Amino acid sequence: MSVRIQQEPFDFGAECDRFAAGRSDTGAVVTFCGIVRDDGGLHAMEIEHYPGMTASAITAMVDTARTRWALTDALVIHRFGPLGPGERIMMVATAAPHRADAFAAAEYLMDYLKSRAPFWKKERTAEGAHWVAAKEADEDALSRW
Amino acid sequence: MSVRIQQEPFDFGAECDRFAAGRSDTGAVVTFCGIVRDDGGLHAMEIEHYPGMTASAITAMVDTARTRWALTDALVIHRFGPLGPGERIMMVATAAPHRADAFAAAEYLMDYLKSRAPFWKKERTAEGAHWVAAKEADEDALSRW
Amino acid sequence: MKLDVLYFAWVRERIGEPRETVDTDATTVADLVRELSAREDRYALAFSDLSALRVAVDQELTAFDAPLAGAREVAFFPPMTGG
Amino acid sequence: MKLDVLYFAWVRERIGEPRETVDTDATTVADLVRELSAREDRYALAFSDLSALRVAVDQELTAFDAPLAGAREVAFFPPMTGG
Repeated sequence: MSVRIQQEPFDFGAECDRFAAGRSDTGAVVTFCGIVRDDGGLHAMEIEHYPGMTASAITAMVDTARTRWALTDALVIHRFGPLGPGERIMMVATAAPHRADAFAAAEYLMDYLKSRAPFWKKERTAEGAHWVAAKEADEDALSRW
Repeated sequence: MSVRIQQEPFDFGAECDRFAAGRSDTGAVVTFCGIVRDDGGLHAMEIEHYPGMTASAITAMVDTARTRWALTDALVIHRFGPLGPGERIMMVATAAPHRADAFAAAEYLMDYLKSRAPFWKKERTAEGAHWVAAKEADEDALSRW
Repeated sequence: MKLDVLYFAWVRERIGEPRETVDTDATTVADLVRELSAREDRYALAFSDLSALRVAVDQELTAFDAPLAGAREVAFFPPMTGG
Repeated sequence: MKLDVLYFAWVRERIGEPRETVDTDATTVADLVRELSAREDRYALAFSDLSALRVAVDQELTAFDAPLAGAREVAFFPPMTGG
Protein backbone atom coordinates (compact mmCIF):
# COMPACT_ATOMS: atom_id res chain seq x y z
CA MET A 1 0.00 0.00 0.00
CA SER A 2 1.44 3.35 -0.97
CA VAL A 3 0.30 6.99 -0.67
CA ARG A 4 2.33 9.73 -2.36
CA ILE A 5 1.64 13.46 -2.23
CA GLN A 6 3.94 15.34 -4.56
CA GLN A 7 4.34 18.45 -6.69
CA GLU A 8 6.26 16.78 -9.52
CA PRO A 9 4.51 14.86 -12.33
CA PHE A 10 4.07 11.09 -12.08
CA ASP A 11 4.36 8.58 -14.92
CA PHE A 12 0.87 7.07 -15.16
CA GLY A 13 1.89 4.30 -17.58
CA ALA A 14 4.94 3.26 -15.58
CA GLU A 15 2.93 3.31 -12.34
CA CYS A 16 0.18 1.14 -13.90
CA ASP A 17 2.74 -1.29 -15.24
CA ARG A 18 4.62 -1.58 -11.96
CA PHE A 19 1.38 -1.89 -9.99
CA ALA A 20 0.12 -4.79 -12.15
CA ALA A 21 3.48 -6.61 -12.15
CA GLY A 22 4.29 -9.89 -10.46
CA ARG A 23 0.87 -10.62 -9.03
CA SER A 24 -0.30 -14.19 -9.27
CA ASP A 25 -2.59 -13.65 -6.23
CA THR A 26 -4.40 -10.83 -8.07
CA GLY A 27 -6.94 -11.30 -10.82
CA ALA A 28 -8.01 -7.69 -11.22
CA VAL A 29 -6.29 -4.32 -11.31
CA VAL A 30 -8.30 -1.09 -11.62
CA THR A 31 -6.63 2.26 -12.14
CA PHE A 32 -8.01 5.78 -12.29
CA CYS A 33 -6.24 8.86 -13.61
CA GLY A 34 -7.61 12.37 -13.07
CA ILE A 35 -6.69 14.88 -15.78
CA VAL A 36 -7.00 18.68 -15.83
CA ARG A 37 -9.97 19.11 -18.14
CA ASP A 38 -10.21 22.18 -20.33
CA ASP A 39 -13.89 23.12 -20.53
CA GLY A 40 -12.81 26.04 -22.71
CA GLY A 41 -10.69 28.90 -21.51
CA LEU A 42 -8.82 27.24 -18.66
CA HIS A 43 -5.30 28.66 -18.56
CA ALA A 44 -3.99 26.94 -15.46
CA MET A 45 -4.96 25.22 -12.25
CA GLU A 46 -3.35 25.49 -8.84
CA ILE A 47 -3.89 22.82 -6.19
CA GLU A 48 -3.38 23.78 -2.56
CA HIS A 49 -3.25 21.16 0.18
CA TYR A 50 -2.78 20.80 3.94
CA PRO A 51 0.60 19.10 4.19
CA GLY A 52 0.26 17.90 7.78
CA MET A 53 -3.06 16.23 7.13
CA THR A 54 -3.10 15.05 3.51
CA ALA A 55 -1.11 11.83 3.65
CA SER A 56 -2.63 10.66 6.94
CA ALA A 57 -6.19 11.39 5.75
CA ILE A 58 -5.63 9.42 2.55
CA THR A 59 -3.88 6.57 4.39
CA ALA A 60 -6.95 6.32 6.64
CA MET A 61 -9.17 6.05 3.52
CA VAL A 62 -6.97 3.28 2.12
CA ASP A 63 -7.05 1.46 5.48
CA THR A 64 -10.85 1.62 5.50
CA ALA A 65 -11.00 0.34 1.92
CA ARG A 66 -8.80 -2.60 2.95
CA THR A 67 -11.21 -3.57 5.71
CA ARG A 68 -14.21 -3.36 3.37
CA TRP A 69 -12.85 -5.17 0.30
CA ALA A 70 -10.43 -8.03 -0.28
CA LEU A 71 -7.52 -6.02 -1.71
CA THR A 72 -4.02 -7.25 -2.41
CA ASP A 73 -2.66 -3.72 -2.95
CA ALA A 74 -3.63 -0.06 -3.33
CA LEU A 75 -1.83 3.05 -4.54
CA VAL A 76 -2.76 6.73 -4.39
CA ILE A 77 -0.68 9.52 -5.95
CA HIS A 78 -1.96 13.12 -5.74
CA ARG A 79 -0.17 16.20 -6.98
CA PHE A 80 -0.32 19.76 -5.67
CA GLY A 81 0.93 23.07 -7.08
CA PRO A 82 0.46 24.49 -10.58
CA LEU A 83 -0.98 22.29 -13.36
CA GLY A 84 -1.82 23.02 -16.99
CA PRO A 85 -4.73 21.69 -19.11
CA GLY A 86 -4.22 18.01 -20.00
CA GLU A 87 -1.83 17.40 -17.09
CA ARG A 88 -2.41 14.40 -14.85
CA ILE A 89 -3.52 15.43 -11.37
CA MET A 90 -3.75 12.17 -9.50
CA MET A 91 -4.17 8.44 -9.78
CA VAL A 92 -5.60 5.57 -7.79
CA ALA A 93 -4.88 1.90 -8.34
CA THR A 94 -6.42 -1.12 -6.62
CA ALA A 95 -5.61 -4.81 -6.92
CA ALA A 96 -7.82 -7.68 -5.79
CA PRO A 97 -8.46 -11.35 -6.49
CA HIS A 98 -11.83 -10.40 -8.08
CA ARG A 99 -12.88 -7.42 -10.18
CA ALA A 100 -15.90 -6.36 -8.09
CA ASP A 101 -13.64 -5.62 -5.10
CA ALA A 102 -11.07 -3.75 -7.20
CA PHE A 103 -13.76 -1.57 -8.84
CA ALA A 104 -15.63 -0.84 -5.60
CA ALA A 105 -12.46 0.11 -3.72
CA ALA A 106 -11.24 2.38 -6.54
CA GLU A 107 -14.58 4.19 -6.68
CA TYR A 108 -14.72 4.46 -2.89
CA LEU A 109 -11.23 5.97 -2.78
CA MET A 110 -12.09 8.42 -5.56
CA ASP A 111 -15.31 9.52 -3.85
CA TYR A 112 -13.50 10.08 -0.55
CA LEU A 113 -10.48 11.77 -2.15
CA LYS A 114 -12.82 14.21 -3.92
CA SER A 115 -14.62 15.34 -0.80
CA ARG A 116 -12.56 14.41 2.26
CA ALA A 117 -8.89 14.76 1.35
CA PRO A 118 -7.62 18.32 2.07
CA PHE A 119 -7.05 19.59 -1.47
CA TRP A 120 -8.47 22.77 -3.00
CA LYS A 121 -8.42 23.66 -6.68
CA LYS A 122 -8.10 27.18 -8.06
CA GLU A 123 -8.74 27.76 -11.76
CA ARG A 124 -7.29 30.58 -13.79
CA THR A 125 -9.15 31.70 -16.93
CA ALA A 126 -9.17 34.89 -19.05
CA GLU A 127 -11.76 36.24 -16.57
CA GLY A 128 -9.47 35.74 -13.59
CA ALA A 129 -8.93 33.17 -10.87
CA HIS A 130 -11.57 31.41 -8.79
CA TRP A 131 -11.70 28.58 -6.28
CA VAL A 132 -13.56 25.55 -7.60
CA ALA A 133 -16.76 25.02 -5.61
CA ALA A 134 -17.46 21.58 -4.17
CA LYS A 135 -20.23 19.81 -6.09
CA GLU A 136 -23.31 18.53 -4.35
CA ALA A 137 -23.08 15.40 -6.53
CA ASP A 138 -19.62 14.66 -5.07
CA GLU A 139 -20.93 14.98 -1.51
CA ASP A 140 -23.97 12.84 -2.40
CA ALA A 141 -21.69 10.15 -3.87
CA LEU A 142 -20.40 9.41 -0.35
CA SER A 143 -23.83 8.26 0.81
CA ARG A 144 -23.63 5.07 -1.25
CA TRP A 145 -20.76 3.75 0.89
CA MET B 1 -12.47 3.60 -30.00
CA SER B 2 -10.36 0.49 -30.46
CA VAL B 3 -10.94 -3.26 -30.03
CA ARG B 4 -8.02 -5.65 -30.39
CA ILE B 5 -8.14 -9.46 -30.17
CA GLN B 6 -4.67 -10.94 -30.20
CA GLN B 7 -2.54 -13.87 -29.11
CA GLU B 8 0.58 -11.85 -28.29
CA PRO B 9 1.06 -10.03 -24.98
CA PHE B 10 0.15 -6.35 -24.68
CA ASP B 11 2.03 -3.69 -22.74
CA PHE B 12 -0.46 -2.59 -20.06
CA GLY B 13 1.62 0.40 -18.90
CA ALA B 14 2.27 1.71 -22.40
CA GLU B 15 -1.41 1.26 -23.32
CA CYS B 16 -2.51 3.16 -20.19
CA ASP B 17 -0.04 5.94 -20.91
CA ARG B 18 -1.04 6.29 -24.56
CA PHE B 19 -4.75 6.12 -23.69
CA ALA B 20 -4.47 8.95 -21.13
CA ALA B 21 -2.31 11.15 -23.37
CA GLY B 22 -3.30 14.40 -25.02
CA ARG B 23 -6.81 14.63 -23.62
CA SER B 24 -7.87 18.07 -22.48
CA ASP B 25 -11.55 17.10 -23.07
CA THR B 26 -11.22 14.21 -20.64
CA GLY B 27 -11.18 14.52 -16.86
CA ALA B 28 -11.23 10.83 -16.00
CA VAL B 29 -9.55 7.70 -17.31
CA VAL B 30 -10.39 4.28 -15.83
CA THR B 31 -8.44 1.18 -16.78
CA PHE B 32 -8.90 -2.47 -15.87
CA CYS B 33 -6.37 -5.26 -16.30
CA GLY B 34 -7.29 -8.93 -15.91
CA ILE B 35 -4.46 -11.18 -14.73
CA VAL B 36 -4.21 -14.99 -14.67
CA ARG B 37 -4.65 -15.69 -10.97
CA ASP B 38 -2.96 -18.66 -9.39
CA ASP B 39 -5.31 -20.00 -6.73
CA GLY B 40 -2.72 -22.67 -6.05
CA GLY B 41 -1.69 -25.31 -8.52
CA LEU B 42 -2.53 -23.60 -11.79
CA HIS B 43 0.06 -24.60 -14.38
CA ALA B 44 -1.35 -22.88 -17.44
CA MET B 45 -4.47 -21.45 -18.98
CA GLU B 46 -5.68 -21.66 -22.54
CA ILE B 47 -8.19 -19.21 -23.96
CA GLU B 48 -10.25 -20.29 -26.96
CA HIS B 49 -12.37 -17.81 -28.87
CA TYR B 50 -14.70 -17.54 -31.87
CA PRO B 51 -12.67 -15.49 -34.35
CA GLY B 52 -15.56 -14.51 -36.61
CA MET B 53 -17.65 -13.19 -33.74
CA THR B 54 -15.31 -11.86 -31.07
CA ALA B 55 -14.37 -8.44 -32.40
CA SER B 56 -17.88 -7.61 -33.64
CA ALA B 57 -19.49 -8.70 -30.35
CA ILE B 58 -17.09 -6.52 -28.34
CA THR B 59 -17.48 -3.58 -30.73
CA ALA B 60 -21.25 -3.80 -30.20
CA MET B 61 -20.68 -3.65 -26.41
CA VAL B 62 -18.48 -0.58 -26.81
CA ASP B 63 -21.08 1.08 -29.07
CA THR B 64 -23.78 0.46 -26.46
CA ALA B 65 -21.53 1.88 -23.74
CA ARG B 66 -21.04 5.02 -25.85
CA THR B 67 -24.80 5.55 -26.10
CA ARG B 68 -25.26 5.11 -22.35
CA TRP B 69 -22.38 7.21 -21.02
CA ALA B 70 -20.59 10.36 -22.17
CA LEU B 71 -17.30 8.78 -23.25
CA THR B 72 -14.47 10.44 -25.13
CA ASP B 73 -12.72 7.12 -25.85
CA ALA B 74 -12.71 3.40 -25.07
CA LEU B 75 -10.24 0.57 -25.59
CA VAL B 76 -10.56 -3.20 -25.23
CA ILE B 77 -7.68 -5.65 -25.70
CA HIS B 78 -8.31 -9.37 -25.13
CA ARG B 79 -5.80 -12.17 -25.65
CA PHE B 80 -6.39 -15.77 -26.65
CA GLY B 81 -4.14 -18.84 -26.68
CA PRO B 82 -1.88 -20.14 -23.91
CA LEU B 83 -1.22 -18.00 -20.80
CA GLY B 84 0.78 -18.64 -17.64
CA PRO B 85 0.02 -17.57 -14.04
CA GLY B 86 0.58 -13.83 -13.57
CA GLU B 87 0.18 -13.06 -17.28
CA ARG B 88 -2.13 -10.26 -18.35
CA ILE B 89 -5.23 -11.59 -20.12
CA MET B 90 -7.05 -8.48 -21.15
CA MET B 91 -7.61 -4.80 -20.48
CA VAL B 92 -10.34 -2.22 -20.78
CA ALA B 93 -9.88 1.56 -20.70
CA THR B 94 -12.52 4.28 -20.73
CA ALA B 95 -12.17 8.06 -20.90
CA ALA B 96 -14.88 10.58 -20.03
CA PRO B 97 -15.26 14.18 -18.91
CA HIS B 98 -16.43 12.92 -15.48
CA ARG B 99 -15.38 9.95 -13.38
CA ALA B 100 -18.84 8.44 -12.82
CA ASP B 101 -19.23 7.80 -16.58
CA ALA B 102 -15.72 6.37 -16.95
CA PHE B 103 -16.23 3.97 -14.01
CA ALA B 104 -19.72 2.87 -15.07
CA ALA B 105 -18.67 2.22 -18.67
CA ALA B 106 -15.58 0.24 -17.61
CA GLU B 107 -17.64 -1.95 -15.26
CA TYR B 108 -20.34 -2.41 -17.90
CA LEU B 109 -17.76 -3.51 -20.48
CA MET B 110 -16.15 -5.91 -17.99
CA ASP B 111 -19.50 -7.46 -17.04
CA TYR B 112 -20.45 -7.97 -20.70
CA LEU B 113 -16.99 -9.22 -21.73
CA LYS B 114 -17.14 -11.83 -18.95
CA SER B 115 -20.46 -13.31 -19.99
CA ARG B 116 -21.23 -12.29 -23.57
CA ALA B 117 -17.95 -12.17 -25.49
CA PRO B 118 -17.12 -15.57 -27.05
CA PHE B 119 -14.11 -16.60 -24.97
CA TRP B 120 -13.68 -19.85 -23.04
CA LYS B 121 -10.97 -20.56 -20.48
CA LYS B 122 -9.40 -23.94 -19.89
CA GLU B 123 -7.21 -24.43 -16.83
CA ARG B 124 -4.44 -26.97 -16.51
CA THR B 125 -3.43 -28.17 -13.02
CA ALA B 126 -1.62 -31.22 -11.64
CA GLU B 127 -5.02 -32.97 -11.67
CA GLY B 128 -5.53 -32.37 -15.39
CA ALA B 129 -7.34 -29.86 -17.58
CA HIS B 130 -10.85 -28.51 -17.15
CA TRP B 131 -13.03 -25.84 -18.73
CA VAL B 132 -13.77 -22.99 -16.34
CA ALA B 133 -17.49 -22.92 -15.51
CA ALA B 134 -19.39 -19.67 -15.91
CA LYS B 135 -20.22 -18.14 -12.52
CA GLU B 136 -23.77 -17.32 -11.57
CA ALA B 137 -22.45 -14.09 -10.02
CA ASP B 138 -21.11 -13.01 -13.42
CA GLU B 139 -24.45 -13.65 -15.08
CA ASP B 140 -26.26 -11.85 -12.24
CA ALA B 141 -23.94 -8.86 -12.64
CA LEU B 142 -25.56 -8.12 -16.02
CA SER B 143 -28.93 -7.44 -14.41
CA ARG B 144 -27.73 -4.16 -12.91
CA TRP B 145 -27.34 -2.59 -16.37
CA MET C 1 -29.57 -25.89 -47.28
CA LYS C 2 -25.86 -26.04 -46.46
CA LEU C 3 -24.85 -24.69 -43.05
CA ASP C 4 -21.45 -24.26 -41.46
CA VAL C 5 -21.77 -25.61 -37.93
CA LEU C 6 -19.07 -24.59 -35.43
CA TYR C 7 -18.30 -25.99 -31.99
CA PHE C 8 -16.23 -24.41 -29.23
CA ALA C 9 -14.68 -25.42 -25.89
CA TRP C 10 -16.07 -28.69 -24.44
CA VAL C 11 -18.75 -28.88 -27.13
CA ARG C 12 -15.94 -29.06 -29.69
CA GLU C 13 -14.15 -31.69 -27.61
CA ARG C 14 -17.25 -33.89 -27.22
CA ILE C 15 -18.16 -33.68 -30.90
CA GLY C 16 -14.56 -34.17 -31.87
CA GLU C 17 -14.20 -31.48 -34.50
CA PRO C 18 -14.26 -27.67 -34.57
CA ARG C 19 -16.53 -27.28 -37.60
CA GLU C 20 -18.39 -29.13 -40.30
CA THR C 21 -20.74 -28.39 -43.15
CA VAL C 22 -24.22 -29.83 -42.65
CA ASP C 23 -26.85 -30.30 -45.35
CA THR C 24 -30.16 -29.82 -43.55
CA ASP C 25 -33.81 -28.81 -43.89
CA ALA C 26 -34.01 -27.75 -40.23
CA THR C 27 -36.09 -24.60 -39.87
CA THR C 28 -34.94 -23.68 -36.34
CA VAL C 29 -31.82 -24.17 -34.21
CA ALA C 30 -33.78 -26.68 -32.11
CA ASP C 31 -34.60 -28.69 -35.26
CA LEU C 32 -30.93 -28.76 -36.16
CA VAL C 33 -30.01 -29.93 -32.65
CA ARG C 34 -32.57 -32.78 -32.89
CA GLU C 35 -31.26 -33.76 -36.31
CA LEU C 36 -27.63 -33.83 -35.16
CA SER C 37 -28.46 -35.61 -31.89
CA ALA C 38 -30.22 -38.39 -33.82
CA ARG C 39 -27.11 -38.92 -35.93
CA GLU C 40 -24.54 -40.15 -33.45
CA ASP C 41 -24.06 -40.51 -29.70
CA ARG C 42 -21.32 -37.89 -29.55
CA TYR C 43 -23.87 -35.27 -30.71
CA ALA C 44 -26.57 -36.56 -28.37
CA LEU C 45 -24.07 -36.31 -25.52
CA ALA C 46 -22.93 -32.78 -26.44
CA PHE C 47 -26.54 -31.56 -26.78
CA SER C 48 -28.02 -33.49 -23.82
CA ASP C 49 -28.53 -30.36 -21.67
CA LEU C 50 -29.40 -27.31 -23.75
CA SER C 51 -29.52 -25.12 -20.64
CA ALA C 52 -25.72 -25.58 -20.47
CA LEU C 53 -25.31 -24.39 -24.08
CA ARG C 54 -25.40 -21.14 -25.97
CA VAL C 55 -25.96 -20.70 -29.71
CA ALA C 56 -25.04 -18.02 -32.23
CA VAL C 57 -26.55 -17.77 -35.71
CA ASP C 58 -24.38 -15.86 -38.16
CA GLN C 59 -22.22 -14.73 -35.25
CA GLU C 60 -25.03 -13.24 -33.19
CA LEU C 61 -26.14 -14.80 -29.90
CA THR C 62 -29.68 -16.08 -30.18
CA ALA C 63 -32.16 -18.57 -28.69
CA PHE C 64 -32.71 -22.24 -29.56
CA ASP C 65 -36.07 -21.46 -31.15
CA ALA C 66 -34.46 -19.01 -33.60
CA PRO C 67 -35.29 -19.63 -37.30
CA LEU C 68 -32.53 -20.76 -39.66
CA ALA C 69 -33.96 -19.25 -42.86
CA GLY C 70 -31.12 -17.54 -44.69
CA ALA C 71 -28.54 -18.55 -42.06
CA ARG C 72 -25.04 -19.56 -43.15
CA GLU C 73 -23.26 -20.28 -39.87
CA VAL C 74 -24.46 -21.76 -36.58
CA ALA C 75 -22.15 -22.06 -33.56
CA PHE C 76 -22.68 -24.06 -30.35
CA PHE C 77 -20.67 -23.44 -27.18
CA PRO C 78 -20.90 -23.32 -23.38
CA PRO C 79 -21.55 -20.07 -21.47
CA MET C 80 -18.68 -17.66 -22.06
CA THR C 81 -15.92 -17.17 -19.52
CA GLY C 82 -13.87 -14.26 -20.84
CA GLY C 83 -12.52 -11.21 -19.06
CA MET D 1 -3.66 28.04 25.70
CA LYS D 2 -1.61 28.59 22.54
CA LEU D 3 -3.10 27.21 19.34
CA ASP D 4 -1.71 27.10 15.83
CA VAL D 5 -4.55 28.23 13.57
CA LEU D 6 -4.25 27.43 9.85
CA TYR D 7 -6.26 28.75 6.90
CA PHE D 8 -6.52 27.27 3.41
CA ALA D 9 -7.88 28.30 -0.01
CA TRP D 10 -10.24 31.29 0.08
CA VAL D 11 -10.29 31.31 3.88
CA ARG D 12 -6.55 31.93 3.78
CA GLU D 13 -7.03 34.67 1.17
CA ARG D 14 -9.76 36.45 3.15
CA ILE D 15 -7.84 36.32 6.41
CA GLY D 16 -4.67 37.28 4.62
CA GLU D 17 -2.26 34.77 6.13
CA PRO D 18 -1.80 31.01 6.05
CA ARG D 19 -1.27 30.50 9.78
CA GLU D 20 -0.93 32.26 13.09
CA THR D 21 -0.54 31.38 16.74
CA VAL D 22 -3.53 32.38 18.86
CA ASP D 23 -3.59 32.67 22.65
CA THR D 24 -7.11 31.71 23.63
CA ASP D 25 -9.35 30.30 26.37
CA ALA D 26 -11.90 29.04 23.82
CA THR D 27 -13.25 25.65 24.86
CA THR D 28 -14.79 24.69 21.49
CA VAL D 29 -14.10 25.44 17.83
CA ALA D 30 -17.26 27.58 17.77
CA ASP D 31 -15.89 29.66 20.71
CA LEU D 32 -12.67 30.19 18.79
CA VAL D 33 -14.59 31.29 15.70
CA ARG D 34 -16.56 33.82 17.78
CA GLU D 35 -13.39 35.12 19.38
CA LEU D 36 -11.60 35.55 16.04
CA SER D 37 -14.69 37.07 14.35
CA ALA D 38 -14.92 39.70 17.08
CA ARG D 39 -11.31 40.68 16.46
CA GLU D 40 -11.36 42.11 12.96
CA ASP D 41 -13.65 42.35 9.95
CA ARG D 42 -11.51 40.03 7.82
CA TYR D 43 -12.20 37.21 10.30
CA ALA D 44 -15.89 38.05 10.56
CA LEU D 45 -16.06 37.95 6.77
CA ALA D 46 -14.22 34.64 6.46
CA PHE D 47 -16.39 33.03 9.15
CA SER D 48 -19.71 34.62 8.15
CA ASP D 49 -21.20 31.36 6.82
CA LEU D 50 -20.01 28.34 8.77
CA SER D 51 -22.01 26.00 6.51
CA ALA D 52 -19.49 26.88 3.77
CA LEU D 53 -16.55 25.95 6.02
CA ARG D 54 -14.92 22.81 7.32
CA VAL D 55 -12.67 22.48 10.35
CA ALA D 56 -9.94 20.05 11.38
CA VAL D 57 -8.56 19.80 14.93
CA ASP D 58 -5.10 18.26 15.09
CA GLN D 59 -5.45 17.26 11.44
CA GLU D 60 -8.69 15.35 11.85
CA LEU D 61 -11.95 16.61 10.34
CA THR D 62 -14.43 17.48 13.06
CA ALA D 63 -17.52 19.59 13.84
CA PHE D 64 -17.73 23.19 15.01
CA ASP D 65 -18.92 22.10 18.46
CA ALA D 66 -15.79 19.98 18.95
CA PRO D 67 -13.89 20.67 22.22
CA LEU D 68 -10.43 22.23 22.04
CA ALA D 69 -9.04 20.71 25.29
CA GLY D 70 -5.55 19.45 24.54
CA ALA D 71 -5.65 20.63 20.91
CA ARG D 72 -2.53 22.09 19.31
CA GLU D 73 -3.63 22.87 15.74
CA VAL D 74 -6.94 24.04 14.28
CA ALA D 75 -7.44 24.46 10.53
CA PHE D 76 -10.27 26.23 8.69
CA PHE D 77 -10.99 25.69 5.00
CA PRO D 78 -13.76 25.37 2.41
CA PRO D 79 -15.16 21.97 1.35
CA MET D 80 -12.43 19.95 -0.32
CA THR D 81 -12.17 19.66 -4.10
CA GLY D 82 -9.47 17.07 -4.71
CA GLY D 83 -9.40 14.14 -7.08
